[in-house]
Amino acid sequence: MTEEIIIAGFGGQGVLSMGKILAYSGIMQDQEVSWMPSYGPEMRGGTANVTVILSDDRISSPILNEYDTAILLNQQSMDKFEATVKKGGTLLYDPNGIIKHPSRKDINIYQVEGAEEAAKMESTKTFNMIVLGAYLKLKPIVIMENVIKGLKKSLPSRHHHLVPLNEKAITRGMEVVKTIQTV
Amino acid sequence: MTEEIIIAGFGGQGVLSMGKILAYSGIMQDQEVSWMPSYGPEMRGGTANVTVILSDDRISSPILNEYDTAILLNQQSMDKFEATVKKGGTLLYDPNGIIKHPSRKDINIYQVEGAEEAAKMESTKTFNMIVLGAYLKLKPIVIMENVIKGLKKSLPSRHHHLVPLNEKAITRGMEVVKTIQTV
Amino acid sequence: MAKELRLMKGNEAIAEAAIRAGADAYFGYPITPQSEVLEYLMGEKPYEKTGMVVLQAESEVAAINMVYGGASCGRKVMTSSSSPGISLKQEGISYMAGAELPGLILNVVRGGPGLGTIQPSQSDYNQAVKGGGHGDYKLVVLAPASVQEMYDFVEKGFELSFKYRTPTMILSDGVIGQMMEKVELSEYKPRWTHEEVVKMHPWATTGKTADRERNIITSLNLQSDVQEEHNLKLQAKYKKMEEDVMFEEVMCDDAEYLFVAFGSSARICQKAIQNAREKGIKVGLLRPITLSPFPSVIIRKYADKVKGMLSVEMNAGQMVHDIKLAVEGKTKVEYYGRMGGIIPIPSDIVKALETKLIGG
Amino acid sequence: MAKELRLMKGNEAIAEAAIRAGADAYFGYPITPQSEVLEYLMGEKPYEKTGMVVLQAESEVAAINMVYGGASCGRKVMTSSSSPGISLKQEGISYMAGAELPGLILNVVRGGPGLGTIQPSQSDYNQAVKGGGHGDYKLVVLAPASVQEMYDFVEKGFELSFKYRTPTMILSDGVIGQMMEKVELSEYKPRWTHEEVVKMHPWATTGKTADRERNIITSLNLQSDVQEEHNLKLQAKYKKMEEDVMFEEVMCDDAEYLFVAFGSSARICQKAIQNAREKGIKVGLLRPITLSPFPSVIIRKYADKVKGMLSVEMNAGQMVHDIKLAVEGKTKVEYYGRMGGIIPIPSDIVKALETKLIGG
Amino acid sequence: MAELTFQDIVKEENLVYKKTSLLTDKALSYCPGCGHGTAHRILMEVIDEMGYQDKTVGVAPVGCSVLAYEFMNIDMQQAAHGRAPALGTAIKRIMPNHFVFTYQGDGDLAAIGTAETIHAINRGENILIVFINNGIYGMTGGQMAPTTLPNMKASTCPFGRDVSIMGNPLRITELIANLPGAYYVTRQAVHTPNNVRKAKKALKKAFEYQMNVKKGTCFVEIVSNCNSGWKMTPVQANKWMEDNMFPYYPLGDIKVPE
Amino acid sequence: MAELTFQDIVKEENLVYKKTSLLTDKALSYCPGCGHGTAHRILMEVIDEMGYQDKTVGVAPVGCSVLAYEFMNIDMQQAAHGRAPALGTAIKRIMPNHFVFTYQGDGDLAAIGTAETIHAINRGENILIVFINNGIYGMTGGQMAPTTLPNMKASTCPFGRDVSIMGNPLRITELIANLPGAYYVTRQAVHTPNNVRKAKKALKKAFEYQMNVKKGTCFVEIVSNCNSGWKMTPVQANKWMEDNMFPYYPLGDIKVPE
Amino acid sequence: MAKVKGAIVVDIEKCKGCEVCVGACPTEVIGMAKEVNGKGYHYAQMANPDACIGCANCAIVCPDGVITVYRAKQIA
Amino acid sequence: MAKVKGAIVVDIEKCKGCEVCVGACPTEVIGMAKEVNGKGYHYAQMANPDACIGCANCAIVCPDGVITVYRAKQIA
Ligand SMILES: Cc1ncc(C[n+]2csc(CCOP(=O)(O)OP(=O)(O)O)c2C)c(N)n1
Ligand SMILES: Cc1ncc(C[n+]2csc(CCOP(=O)(O)OP(=O)(O)O)c2C)c(N)n1
Ligand code: SF4
Ligand code: SF4
Ligand code: SF4
Ligand code: SF4
Ligand code: SF4
Ligand code: SF4
Ligand SMILES: [Mg+2]
Ligand SMILES: [Mg+2]
Repeated sequence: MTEEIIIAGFGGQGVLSMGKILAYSGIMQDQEVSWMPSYGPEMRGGTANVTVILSDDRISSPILNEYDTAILLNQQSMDKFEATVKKGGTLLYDPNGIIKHPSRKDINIYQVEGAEEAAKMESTKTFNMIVLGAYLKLKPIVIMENVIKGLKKSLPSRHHHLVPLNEKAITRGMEVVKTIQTV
Repeated sequence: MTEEIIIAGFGGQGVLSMGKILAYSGIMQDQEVSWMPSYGPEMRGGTANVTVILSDDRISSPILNEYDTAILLNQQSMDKFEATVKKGGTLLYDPNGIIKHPSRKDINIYQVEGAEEAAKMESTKTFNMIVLGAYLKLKPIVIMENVIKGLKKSLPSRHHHLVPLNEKAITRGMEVVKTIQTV
Repeated sequence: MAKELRLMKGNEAIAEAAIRAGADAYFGYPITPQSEVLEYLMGEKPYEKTGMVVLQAESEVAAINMVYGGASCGRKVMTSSSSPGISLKQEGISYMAGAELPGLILNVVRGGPGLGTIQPSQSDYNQAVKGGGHGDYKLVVLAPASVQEMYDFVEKGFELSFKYRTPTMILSDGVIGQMMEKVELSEYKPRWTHEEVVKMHPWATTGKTADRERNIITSLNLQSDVQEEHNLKLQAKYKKMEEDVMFEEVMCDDAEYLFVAFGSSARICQKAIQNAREKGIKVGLLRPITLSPFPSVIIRKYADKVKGMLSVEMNAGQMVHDIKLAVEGKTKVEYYGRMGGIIPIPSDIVKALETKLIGG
Repeated sequence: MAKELRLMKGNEAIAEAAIRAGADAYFGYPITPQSEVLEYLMGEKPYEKTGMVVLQAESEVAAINMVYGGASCGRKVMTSSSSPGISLKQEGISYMAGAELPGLILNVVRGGPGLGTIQPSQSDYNQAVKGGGHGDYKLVVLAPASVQEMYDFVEKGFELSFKYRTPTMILSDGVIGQMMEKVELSEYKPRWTHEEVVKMHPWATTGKTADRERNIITSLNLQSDVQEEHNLKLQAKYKKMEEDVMFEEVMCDDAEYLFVAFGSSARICQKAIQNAREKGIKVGLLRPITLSPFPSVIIRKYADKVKGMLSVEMNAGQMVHDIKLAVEGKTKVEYYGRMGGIIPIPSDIVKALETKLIGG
Repeated sequence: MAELTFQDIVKEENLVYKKTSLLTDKALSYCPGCGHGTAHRILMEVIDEMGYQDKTVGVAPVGCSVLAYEFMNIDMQQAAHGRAPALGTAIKRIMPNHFVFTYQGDGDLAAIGTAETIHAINRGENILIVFINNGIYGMTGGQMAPTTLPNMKASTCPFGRDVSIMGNPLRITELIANLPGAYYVTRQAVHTPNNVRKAKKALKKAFEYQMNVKKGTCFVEIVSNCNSGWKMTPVQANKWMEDNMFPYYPLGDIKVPE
Repeated sequence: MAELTFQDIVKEENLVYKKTSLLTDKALSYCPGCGHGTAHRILMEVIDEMGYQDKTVGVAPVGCSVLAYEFMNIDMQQAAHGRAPALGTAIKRIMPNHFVFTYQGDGDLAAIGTAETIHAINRGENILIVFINNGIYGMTGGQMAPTTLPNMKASTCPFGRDVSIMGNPLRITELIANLPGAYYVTRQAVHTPNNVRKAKKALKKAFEYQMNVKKGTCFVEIVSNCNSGWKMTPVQANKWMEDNMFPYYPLGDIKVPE
Repeated sequence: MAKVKGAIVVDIEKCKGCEVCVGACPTEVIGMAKEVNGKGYHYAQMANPDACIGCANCAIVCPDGVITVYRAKQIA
Repeated sequence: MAKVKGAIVVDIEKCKGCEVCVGACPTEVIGMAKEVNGKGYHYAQMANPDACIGCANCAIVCPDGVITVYRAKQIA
């Protein structure tokens, strides 16, 4: 199994930590993982993205040109990464703030109302966990138990009391993910 | 013709400028010349030496291990350079301050009382010209006319009034040079 | 005992490894893409735990000279920077080599020349390997290709640098510095005590005691013959360093062609090997792990076996010359590379192999 | 008109040549064995005559960045230093190469590494030729072998550096910097007027006028594709530089062996040729005058003719690798050298030729 | 008479304030609310008003304002980190009738560039140094600068600047004011209209001193926010700046010509 | 009783003054009459008297005193030009109970090393900086230093320092005294017995502050002659120093602990 | 007496929503839009246009220089 | 009353003849030798030994540290 993912959005959306939790979850089930962020001033104020790979085998390049899955959380990311999804691959996005929705016909497309659901949960910080839940519903590459372990690993222990809330958010994400198109 | 000379002594004795005048004289009669000083802190307070080469042909290395002529003006220089005179070559020295006189048997040895004569001329500055005169007596590789030209070239014009004095000193040197041994 | 696994950035791995290796001091100045080294260390406050000194210097020049000062005390001292900052350290590095000091220098290379780009590159190969500073000297240069190697090479780097009393450089790049992978952490090694240092490194300036002559750390020799002797001693040492050459062979057994690549490029070549072998091209990878000493002997050996070698680099072609020197004309050596922070694509690498060597 | 002859030190010749070549500015910091450059200029006060700026900078780092600033205005600007100081300039040199700036840098090499010795050496060959700074770049590197060439290469150096918009380095050493020889002086060339500069160097920051876009001098390209394009453009330029390769052949016609040597070493090889020929050994000298671009083509040509080449260097063997790369295994290439400020002796060079190539 | 409508007011002849043409149309790369933009603008306004675009050469640093040349519509050079005053020295000496300024951050000017700053000013180079002090390394992601306040957090002092280990914040402006080569030294801010007006006046003075008086270096510090580095909203950051930066770096003239 | 003869007096028990054993037997490489020698001696005397040879690490600069390690019988490091304070910083932080000093000339400390000097002191590194100000670059043959006086001749200002081109002499000692990290700052001389005694006292104080008080950097400037560079005899040079250097660099304490 | 009336034009696409202008306005003219621009920022707009006196304070502090100010005399 | 009497020993070979000691001596004890040492320097010596009070001023200022000072009480 190898899953190659790009997660992209605004700086504040928790894109990087979402990738980190995913990667940690992979470690928890003995997979090889890599996590490669965009870095430098290009991040400033603007977009952030991270490439995450989980694999049963040694990972060669941590930087990719095309992905099994793209998780896109703003318009700029949509513009930049829609085209990079492999044929037959998966695109998951939050429609909030999206003007130009994805138009490719050869990929699976899903939506998750992450921002909206986070507002409902009265914690904008849960946004990325809701999106993660949606993703894991589509691609159960790591089991929930390991996600929780990964979450604990990537959170400093003083934040461990937030784990149940995050778990709830993940579950919520799994529930609300919507299929737009499958191929 | 190629003449390879080392001139060595204390810093203040005018060793470098004597070499320079010699080199300039060579230029005046269309020879190739090179002038290579010791440099850096090794000069500080201590000794100074310069290698001068005059030649009808292109000069290859400006740094030498043995010389046609050594002009040695203090004990340290004597200790260091006596051995570097080519077999059959020439060693000219000022006996003032010399404790260990040269002992080689295979070279020509001459003395010039430069310091003493300079004192007599009431100008310590003429010291190096007296020595130069002695040398030119032994090795008339450049003619007097060109030495004067060389002198003028190497002195800033505000010092040109000193040329006659220097000329006198050179002449004096030619007169007082003493043969110690010839081979 | 269960091994401790952690997901870390390459830069963080370096920092954590330093603490655990019992490093005595780190001195650095921020620059992308390696500022996390200092940031991580400052977050960990090792000065309160192991006593390791961590200091943000006023510049890269100050930092390398702090390393010089600390290394002279026989301690494990390190710095890190990226390309422009490493250029500024060249005088200091040359001094360290001249004074025969150990020490660890991490270069997380970005694209040059000049301010260039902050994106990953391997264009400081020559600088690291041929000596960017003045004079005849060599560093030990390690080229990690994973976060785990970033971690491991800290201890290895210190070890070699003390063994040969010459600075070790870890030549990494923005990919390996910024990416996270899982890292198996080692046990904490205690820092050397002052007494241990005095015993192990009798050359170090630890304070002149009655039982020994004073120790002097200098690279100055005003007399040429003494300096030449010193130079010859250094050269002999660099020759001896070849014992510690390190490289990795991937699918080389049946290979008709060889990729030669280090660091990030080597990882991408692994994918390129898969692609190529699917196409029926028997290609392997020779990955120099030590760029200095360079694995010339093994490359020379393969020169008799393979039909050609492709040096894959993220620069304009630098290591390719060392490969050519190694093969002594016995096989064809070509170069393929990308520049400016662009990572070569596996398919393009295979294409280059086909056009430059197989078709060519 | 009678030619003007003067007995000058190599360092003085550089300074005089700068004034006469119409240089606009010199920025430098004292260091043995080249301080005479700044001293001579200060004595001549060209700022009162030609308007040339002469300034003692606070450091070598400041000096090279002053050169960057002045060169960016389209002017003929230069600096000089010796090995440790040149190491400090590496970041600035890489910036200049990256920003495609002209400029002249004199390195009067002394023995390294570190503080080393102030005596002459050629151990900065790699640094000059392979790029001591970060990133992929090349300088024009001229290696004078006489005081006259020190003089001549100032104008030549500026010419090439403006032609290719890359810095030129004059790689000299303590022998050539400190020795006096006769120099034939050239006529005074007036400095360019501001209007001439504006016309000749439309890229220069001379003040944005209404008739053109603003000019920007930078080496930064945050986008990788743009930076790669820039890198490719630089590489193409360096390739083109090969047109201007310079070398000298001495008694090569009938040579069975070749000395390859530059600068001071080349002069000593001339004496070694005499010695060898007296012994009946037919040896010639190929003297690279431009070390970058390196005269690979002519060396390759001789590789088919001679039985072997001996690279004679005042270092641990640096240029020898470029000779090896050039000959492509077609003839034997050996190295002989001295270090630490020691000048090779002609007889030892001949002996090395005999044992390493003829006997060997 | 009827109330003026929006359309009535927004007419060329009623124009009161418009971005100067000496700023390019490119969107600034700075974070929202960052003072760099304002500082850029008033500097360009001064040059515009003096009519000296064709006589100006600016030097951009390494720091967030490294791309200043993308925004300032004048000839510019990008200097190596900390070396802008060396470039400025050469430019001015070679073209003494040009207006030359450097634009530098606190990391650039007061850390790595300390020697170049002090010596250029000590030589009395007749240039303008614009010094943006935001107490942090903005560009590289918020590391401690020489000017970071005691106990202030930054990514390389995540528990706050510990002066016992990291030293006290460096008041480089007061320091260089001691040098005879410093002709006019002032500290300003650009977060309120009033401060912007004062800062602009200071820049104008510096301009006049350089072009007409020619007696030494003018040094205009602008205490500015780095809301990203400080991890605040721009409005919070400006408030924090008033409460914390200004007491340590008090605004006003530090050295004025006699 | 008979007059004491020479032999009577020259006996071990009558010994009043003898070179400290913390100076090696190697003849100093300095020019006749150069103050470096005296400065070396009193520094070593202090360390000797405090009994701290085994706890001392010194840093030699690049300059005439580059070979200080040949003469001082203690563990020493030779620093790259100007960087001694960086070395000192590392040594002291790694071995905080050792006595650490740097010994630097004016070119080393106030030109190329400006940034290292200022930042080490600003951090309050608990080291001693001994600063030999002879107004010139001695080692390299008498070039202008940052401290060269107005109109004073040097090989790179053969017509005298023209302050309009070369800037004013830098009073780096007064400058760094402004830094909070500077704990004790004083300017001394060593050309007369009285001055030597005072300078030695200053060094002793610095030693005690470092080892016992630990509150910041001690900085002892010694205004010294460079008779070779100044082209005078040693005696003339000392006189010239009193007449010309001291007015510009007045002797005495500049900053003393409260 | 002539009353002055002002108006501002915000370059919406370049506004970064920093809100610095809001506090700078003496007459509380400016508010932030509910909508975001292409870059995702809530941009500044005249929430209370009648109060604008065209003092240019907002424009003067706008870091991105995206405000243009106009002023006309209202002949009362 | 006990009168003090001093004497100095100059390490002749290491003396550089700088004459700094000469002016430092309160009792004008020191003069320069006519002879030079191995390095060519006229070295310092007690020209007027009786005047020496062993104050060590000369030794304290000697840059080369080549003077050793002794002092004994002359029991009058
Ligand atoms: C030689 C070198 N060292 C370090 C860097 C990395 N670097 C880029 S910007 C910067 C600091 C900028 O901070 P400051 O000058 O305060 O400007 P700001 O971004 O805060 O405006 C650093 C350290 C570099 N580019 N070059
Ligand atoms: C990087 C570098 N630049 C320049 C030099 C040359 N250099 C040696 S000593 C010196 C100046 C010394 O002057 P100072 O510090 O005043 O000491 P002094 O000799 O006067 O005691 C210089 C410039 C060097 N060795 N290294
Ligand atoms: S990081 Fe700070 S200084 Fe840089 S643009 Fe953002 S707010 Fe401004
Ligand atoms: S050159 Fe000057 S500083 Fe150096 S030893 Fe001689 S007198 Fe002293
Ligand atoms: S100050 Fe400018 S950028 Fe900020 S919100 Fe107002 S108009 Fe927009
Ligand atoms: S011009 Fe003045 S009144 Fe109008 S919106 Fe701007 S600040 Fe407010
Ligand atoms: S001071 Fe010392 S070196 Fe100088 S003359 Fe006197 S004894 Fe000799
Ligand atoms: S000890 Fe005192 S009295 Fe005696 S020679 Fe020395 S200075 Fe003069
Ligand atoms: Mg800043
Ligand atoms: Mg000095």
